Amino acid sequence: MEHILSLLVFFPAIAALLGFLVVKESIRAYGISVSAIEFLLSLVLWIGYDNANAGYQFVEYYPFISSYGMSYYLGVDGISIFLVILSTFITMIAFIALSIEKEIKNLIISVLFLEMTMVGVFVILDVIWFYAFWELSLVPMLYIIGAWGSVNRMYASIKFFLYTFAGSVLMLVGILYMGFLYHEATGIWSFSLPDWYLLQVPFETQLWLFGAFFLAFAIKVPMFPFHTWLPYAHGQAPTIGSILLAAVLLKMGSYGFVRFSLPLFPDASVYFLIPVAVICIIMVIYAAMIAYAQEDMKQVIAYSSISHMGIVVLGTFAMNAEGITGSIFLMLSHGIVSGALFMLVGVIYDRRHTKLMRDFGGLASVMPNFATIYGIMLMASVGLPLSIGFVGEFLSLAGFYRISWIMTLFAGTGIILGAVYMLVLYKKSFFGEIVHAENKTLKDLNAKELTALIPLVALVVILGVYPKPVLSVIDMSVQKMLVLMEQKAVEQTTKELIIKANTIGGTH
Amino acid sequence: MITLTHYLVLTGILFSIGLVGVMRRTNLLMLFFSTEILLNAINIGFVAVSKYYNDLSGQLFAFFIIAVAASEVAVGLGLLILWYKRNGSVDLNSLQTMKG
Amino acid sequence: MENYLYTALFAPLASSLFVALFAARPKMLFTGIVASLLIAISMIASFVLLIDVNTYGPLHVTMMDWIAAGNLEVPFGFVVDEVSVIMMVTVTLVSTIVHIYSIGYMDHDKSFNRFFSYLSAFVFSMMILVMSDNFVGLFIGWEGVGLCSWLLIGFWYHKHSASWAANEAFIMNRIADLGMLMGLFLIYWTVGSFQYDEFFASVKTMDPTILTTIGIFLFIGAMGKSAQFPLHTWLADAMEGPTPVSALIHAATMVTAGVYLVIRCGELYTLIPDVGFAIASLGAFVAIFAASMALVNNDLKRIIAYSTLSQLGYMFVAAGLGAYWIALFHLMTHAFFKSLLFLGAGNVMHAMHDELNIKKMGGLYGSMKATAILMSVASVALAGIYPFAGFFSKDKILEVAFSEGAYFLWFALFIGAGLTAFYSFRLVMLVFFGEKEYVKYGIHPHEAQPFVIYALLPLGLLAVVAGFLEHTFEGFVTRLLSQYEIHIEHGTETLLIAATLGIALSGIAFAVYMYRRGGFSKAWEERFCYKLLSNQYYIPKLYELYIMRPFSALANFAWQKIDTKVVDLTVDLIAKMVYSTGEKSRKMQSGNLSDMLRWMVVGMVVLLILAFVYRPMV
Amino acid sequence: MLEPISIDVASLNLPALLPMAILVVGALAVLCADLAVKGLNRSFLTMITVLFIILDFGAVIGYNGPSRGFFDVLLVDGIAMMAQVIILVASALFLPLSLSHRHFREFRMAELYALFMFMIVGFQCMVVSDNLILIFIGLETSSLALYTLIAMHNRAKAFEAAIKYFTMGALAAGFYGMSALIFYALTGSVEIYQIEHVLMQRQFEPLIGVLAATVFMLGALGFKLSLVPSHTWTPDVYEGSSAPLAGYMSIVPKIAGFVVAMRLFEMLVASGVVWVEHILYVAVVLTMTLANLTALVQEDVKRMLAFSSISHAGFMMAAILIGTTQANTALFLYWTLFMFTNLGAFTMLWIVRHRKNLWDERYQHPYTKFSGLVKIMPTTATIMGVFMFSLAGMPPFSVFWGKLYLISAAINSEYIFLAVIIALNSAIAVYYYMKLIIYMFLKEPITADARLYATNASTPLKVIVGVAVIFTLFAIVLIEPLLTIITKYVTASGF
Repeated sequence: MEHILSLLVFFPAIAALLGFLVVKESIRAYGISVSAIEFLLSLVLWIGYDNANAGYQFVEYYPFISSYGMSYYLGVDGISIFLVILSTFITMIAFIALSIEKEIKNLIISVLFLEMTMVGVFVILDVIWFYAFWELSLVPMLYIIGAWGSVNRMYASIKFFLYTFAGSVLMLVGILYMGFLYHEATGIWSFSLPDWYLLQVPFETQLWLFGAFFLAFAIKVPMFPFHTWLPYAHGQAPTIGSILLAAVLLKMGSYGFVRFSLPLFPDASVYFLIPVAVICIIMVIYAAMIAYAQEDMKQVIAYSSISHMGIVVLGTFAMNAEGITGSIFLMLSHGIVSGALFMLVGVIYDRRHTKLMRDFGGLASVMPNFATIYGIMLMASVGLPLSIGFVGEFLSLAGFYRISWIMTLFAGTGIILGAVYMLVLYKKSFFGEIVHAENKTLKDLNAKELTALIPLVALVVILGVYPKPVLSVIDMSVQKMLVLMEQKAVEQTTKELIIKANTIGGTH
Repeated sequence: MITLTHYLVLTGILFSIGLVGVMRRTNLLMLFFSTEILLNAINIGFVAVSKYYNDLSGQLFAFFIIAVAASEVAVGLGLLILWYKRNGSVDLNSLQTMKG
Repeated sequence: MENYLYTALFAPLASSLFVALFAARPKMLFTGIVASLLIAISMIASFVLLIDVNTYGPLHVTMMDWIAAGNLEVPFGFVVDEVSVIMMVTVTLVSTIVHIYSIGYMDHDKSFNRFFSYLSAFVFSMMILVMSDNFVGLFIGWEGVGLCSWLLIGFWYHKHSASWAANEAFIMNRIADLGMLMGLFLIYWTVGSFQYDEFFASVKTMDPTILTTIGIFLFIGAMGKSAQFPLHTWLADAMEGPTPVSALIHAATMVTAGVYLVIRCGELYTLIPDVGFAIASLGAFVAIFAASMALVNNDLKRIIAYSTLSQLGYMFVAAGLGAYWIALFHLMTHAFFKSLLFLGAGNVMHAMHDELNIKKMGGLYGSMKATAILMSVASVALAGIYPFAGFFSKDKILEVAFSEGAYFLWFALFIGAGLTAFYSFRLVMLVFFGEKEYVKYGIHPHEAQPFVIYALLPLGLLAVVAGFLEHTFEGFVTRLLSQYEIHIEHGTETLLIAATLGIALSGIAFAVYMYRRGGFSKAWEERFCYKLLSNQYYIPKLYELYIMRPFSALANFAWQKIDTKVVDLTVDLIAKMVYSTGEKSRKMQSGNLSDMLRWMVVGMVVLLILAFVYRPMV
Repeated sequence: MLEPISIDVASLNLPALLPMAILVVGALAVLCADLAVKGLNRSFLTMITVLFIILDFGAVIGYNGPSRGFFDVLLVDGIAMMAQVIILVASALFLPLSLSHRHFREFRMAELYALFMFMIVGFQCMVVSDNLILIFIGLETSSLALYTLIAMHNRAKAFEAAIKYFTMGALAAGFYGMSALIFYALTGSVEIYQIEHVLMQRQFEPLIGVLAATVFMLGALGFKLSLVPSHTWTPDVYEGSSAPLAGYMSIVPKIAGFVVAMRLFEMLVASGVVWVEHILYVAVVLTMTLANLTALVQEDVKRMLAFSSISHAGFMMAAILIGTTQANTALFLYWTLFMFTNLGAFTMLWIVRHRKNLWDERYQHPYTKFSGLVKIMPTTATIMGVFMFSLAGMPPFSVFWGKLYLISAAINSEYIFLAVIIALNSAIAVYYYMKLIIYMFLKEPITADARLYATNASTPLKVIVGVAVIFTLFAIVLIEPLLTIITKYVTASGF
């Protein structure tokens, strides 16, 4: 258990390198087994994780550019551990469901590299390394979208890459400035997050730094108005690309908010609370409406992701344990659900080579299992209780209610609009008579697809009925972080708001 | 009475002439001449100043410049001839195959 | 005792899951039977619990934790007290009958198994709704029944109208659910818990404005489920679903969930009487509003649906005015006779090969006596004629309205009673008596299978006798619910009863009289008021015109105009701008040597000039 | 009757001169050998030259005398050491590129190798002296040699390139002379440290004179470092000359120029003449941005790399502008890392060079040439991709760390705005590097014939690429040692 985190991060990379030697025929099996091992490793991590300890665990610390305060510093806490597990899990599932034949070797190798970066982002505690993984994660994605995407893939991949890259260069400046501040304050160079947590940043500076980090995260999430790369990326990406993008890569942004923006710049976070919340509400409503207007099934889900991420970020900025824990849980649930939905779209796309809803209709009668699983995922996505989707959404909204009830009301319209576009999608494609002859002969889910989807369904139900083991672990670390924020806040108002947000009672 | 200033002014004038030549001339040969004028203008300046300071390094510099100028001419003319052989002109506008 | 509780709760789930295994398969009779049995078991358990509660008092169990974050903790906890046990009994009883009935009704349907799995799932959700000991648990059931009603309304999904109605129902409910959620959040942030007991323990000491807000939010939730104006349109459309579904969900159980919620929160609403009064007024309005729509409708099921609506109005009046046990009582009786009515209607539909227009029926009495009798009984009960069940409950409500001094409400309900009597017998007359219209359409109606009829008998019985349980009922539930005395001196009371009975009877008489003579003249149908009523006051049209269309228009605008034309274009524009600057700066690379030299020299000169003109020193 | 003056040989401190001497000897030796023996094989010549370079390297490293030497014209301080190391390593790595699979006429001539060594001597003279005369000599020696080397490639474009480079070089020489003259006129000395001394005493009066001198010097060095607006030669010369030479030019002359610039400008910037600072600021920003923007629209990879090297030079000038120890450290760090990456990139171009321009009538390496390369030669494509990402400053490849340290230096001395501009520029830069990757990985191949891409490949080239790749990929482990060494030397020489 000593170096399990390093193992988790670099196992996929090593496997990818060795993958070059595996012959094309058996590369798929290779990919599946590697990702399965990785997933098991992450489970081992969870088993070994001490639920009673809110701090970082399995910490590995080796200074390697000591003269400049850089170190190789790994560790997980409640906030990150499940995101790690999510990444490994989704990668495995995506491999199982993989239906691409062309150039499959390169695909699998690049996905394995992507897995490394994903896990790395979540477990690394040295900010420079974080940036490294953050940027590196773009490269495999660029390749995946650009090489296996559909017609307009070049444009989509370039847009995705440039947009996110441009967004994060300012973060680099912010990071370095943060390092500078730390050096000013303490006289030593350090880029390790736990050290930074102890640093009180003056208010004015916080505002700037918050902005620098915010841009990077906001583009990644993606938040309105920086979201326009997402529909292209999803629209063009192959199924596996969309799954990983929606399930994990978007989470990096929201994770960034929790990991960096809040604890590093509590005052700025509180100062920008309302503007951010407004953006979130716009995201929720606006994206939901656009999703309703789509004709392409995949686009609906792409925009629905934006809408849901709106609630995630809203919950994050609720500044209380309910909201933040909820939003982290919502990240997980959205990862699972949107991943599953994209997979389902991929299933039908493989059969019909179209994603337009008007080309379907009446699928429920020819593909009952498909329809059932789709229905379950749909209900999870609209946040039905006892499905995984409800818990996070409920907690996030409940948390933010403490900040402003009217805004929560507006954000809450998401549950209505979500139902609108999702049900309309379902009606258009699954209900009604079969109008297209080619749909009459569609095959229902085959064994491979079922193996990929059943676990997701199971998770949706299990975590919907009994989320406590996950929630409690997250909650601990979140509360620790909130205490930290409250302590290091420089403005009195911030302290008050955080305290108020976390206490019951009192009118508002 | 001719003072240092006069020499420096002369330097300046020659230098400007050289510059103008460099800018205006489109004949490669003439261009080289202009650069020679530049260098020689500087030489005058150096010699004058070194005389003014009674310090030899200026004249030293001048000598080196002359040497360098000579070798430059050698190389330059070599290139020029090569070019002339290839496409029988020494006009600047003839060498803009590379642009953009 | 807990075992009984869990049996009552999970038997339906078991049934649903078990049957679900065969959902995709063609019809298998045993699925229906198994489902019915399990539901019956649940019913028996409920009855046992009823007795148990009666003797030992409430039962409260906490099964396990569900959500826990920050200060928020929600367990799966269940409470069986006087109120919830009544609901359980009612629900399971009706469900059992509906299940058995469905075996016959869905006989020829290819998705027979799927139907039962859905139906049992509904029962499970309904049980959770009524048994939960906290608001979030209630919300689970709340959404669960919503889901099941979506599934069941859209059961025949190949029909466009069916799936449309299903979506409408779901979305309308969602709108209300948002209100409810807000109420929940407010409760949490004021009390710090979702438990009923903790909440009600602290309502006394709470700031009235917050109480009012909570009350309003919760009632918004109730409005959705109980289809109160303006969220009422989905209920009539929900009749697209199979008739047993209408009977169970859209008459007996789910739609009454709203009433149940208000009754549950009685302690809250007693503290905010003005909200209560608003509820009552809305109820009264809906009672008469829905009844009026039922007057002219020709769709067998829709008529009954509207009557359900108006009866819900009655219940809300009672609940709003604080007479919770009466509301609950009416809820129960109504469940019996209304489901009976629906199931009878189901038989008629079968007989008429799914023909719904009552104008095309008539004279069915001859061919299906049993159904005719049962439906007539139910109608009488609905009309509120002594000694049928409806009389006792409904009459009480009018008295409440009167004794509260809300004469206006009373009058509305009074008129409503008349209308109710009229339209129910209009229906009976047009369906069972008069000219045999169906002959024109070459239909040969036949009575349903006998076991179906037998299944209906208990309901029929209850529709007759349930009323006499009034005092036992009162005694039982008022252990939990607040007592309610009606202080009207005896004379007036009898007068009122007489008046009500009178108007009801006259309504019946009028209906019978008119439709013996072949009903109203066609001229009526040209009248504005007729059009208004038959078009449901044009409300669905309004929604279509002023909500749905604008929404999709706006959505399209947001997508095609704003998202692609503004937001995305700006991004691309920035990129393009950078690129085009590149193109421009490329011109600098003319490749001409003298240009290059000029650049250098000019650069020099410019700097020299700068050196002269601009010389900041620190 | 002049009385005899006696100078103690020891005081000449000849070892300081040794490195240059070695190469001069080597060059002459090669020439003589060529006279004696006809048709010496290029491999022999190359390796001999490399050996001489190694000797030189040894002399440089081994030197531990006083920093002044040879009538005090030599100044062997830390940055001189650093610069020489970079110069020599780069030369030793670039020269073996002559051993390509296909034969080029110039590599058969011994003169090339002699010239190459003379050139190195010139660069060394530039860096180890603070005497304007010696710097001038070094400058001219190296430049003249370089012009000739370019021309020896013996293509029409090569001649054009050489002529353009030469003419502008001559003009630059003129500027340099002018500047030197003005400094001399102002201070009566040609030793930078004395000039500095005198100017300090006079508080830089007459300022206009100082500024004029600075301007001319900026023009002269600006040409070497290809700062806007004297950068126009760079793309043409790179395009015209052979890939190895182009790569060499992108590294070595610049580092030499940087050292001179450091010696001159940091004195001025530090002097509190805000004007110089502002002018430098503008020049830096212009250079970075303009080059990047122009690079966006190039169709030829080599030309793109030319522009990219301009903008990288811009970053370096930023370091000189900032002028703190960290900045100067960053400069050398950056350049070392940049050296390996660029070496790799240009070697790749050299490898995939084909006799005829099959893909474009003008360009040797148009983007289209690389389309779908991953499907034809996966390894080649991947390696090229690594170099591109490294140049783009994508972590964790080599150049990223240089950029990181540079931006950090900017921030630490409160040049936030500059830092932001650098960051934004690298964001723009990503596009054109990525363009090549897009072509290689995402587009469909035009021709499936792998041989077209390997016509010039040979074992030495592959080895060099291997070295470059290793250094690019695992730069991360080099940072710490490099930083310590560089910081030591830089601080030692008081920058």
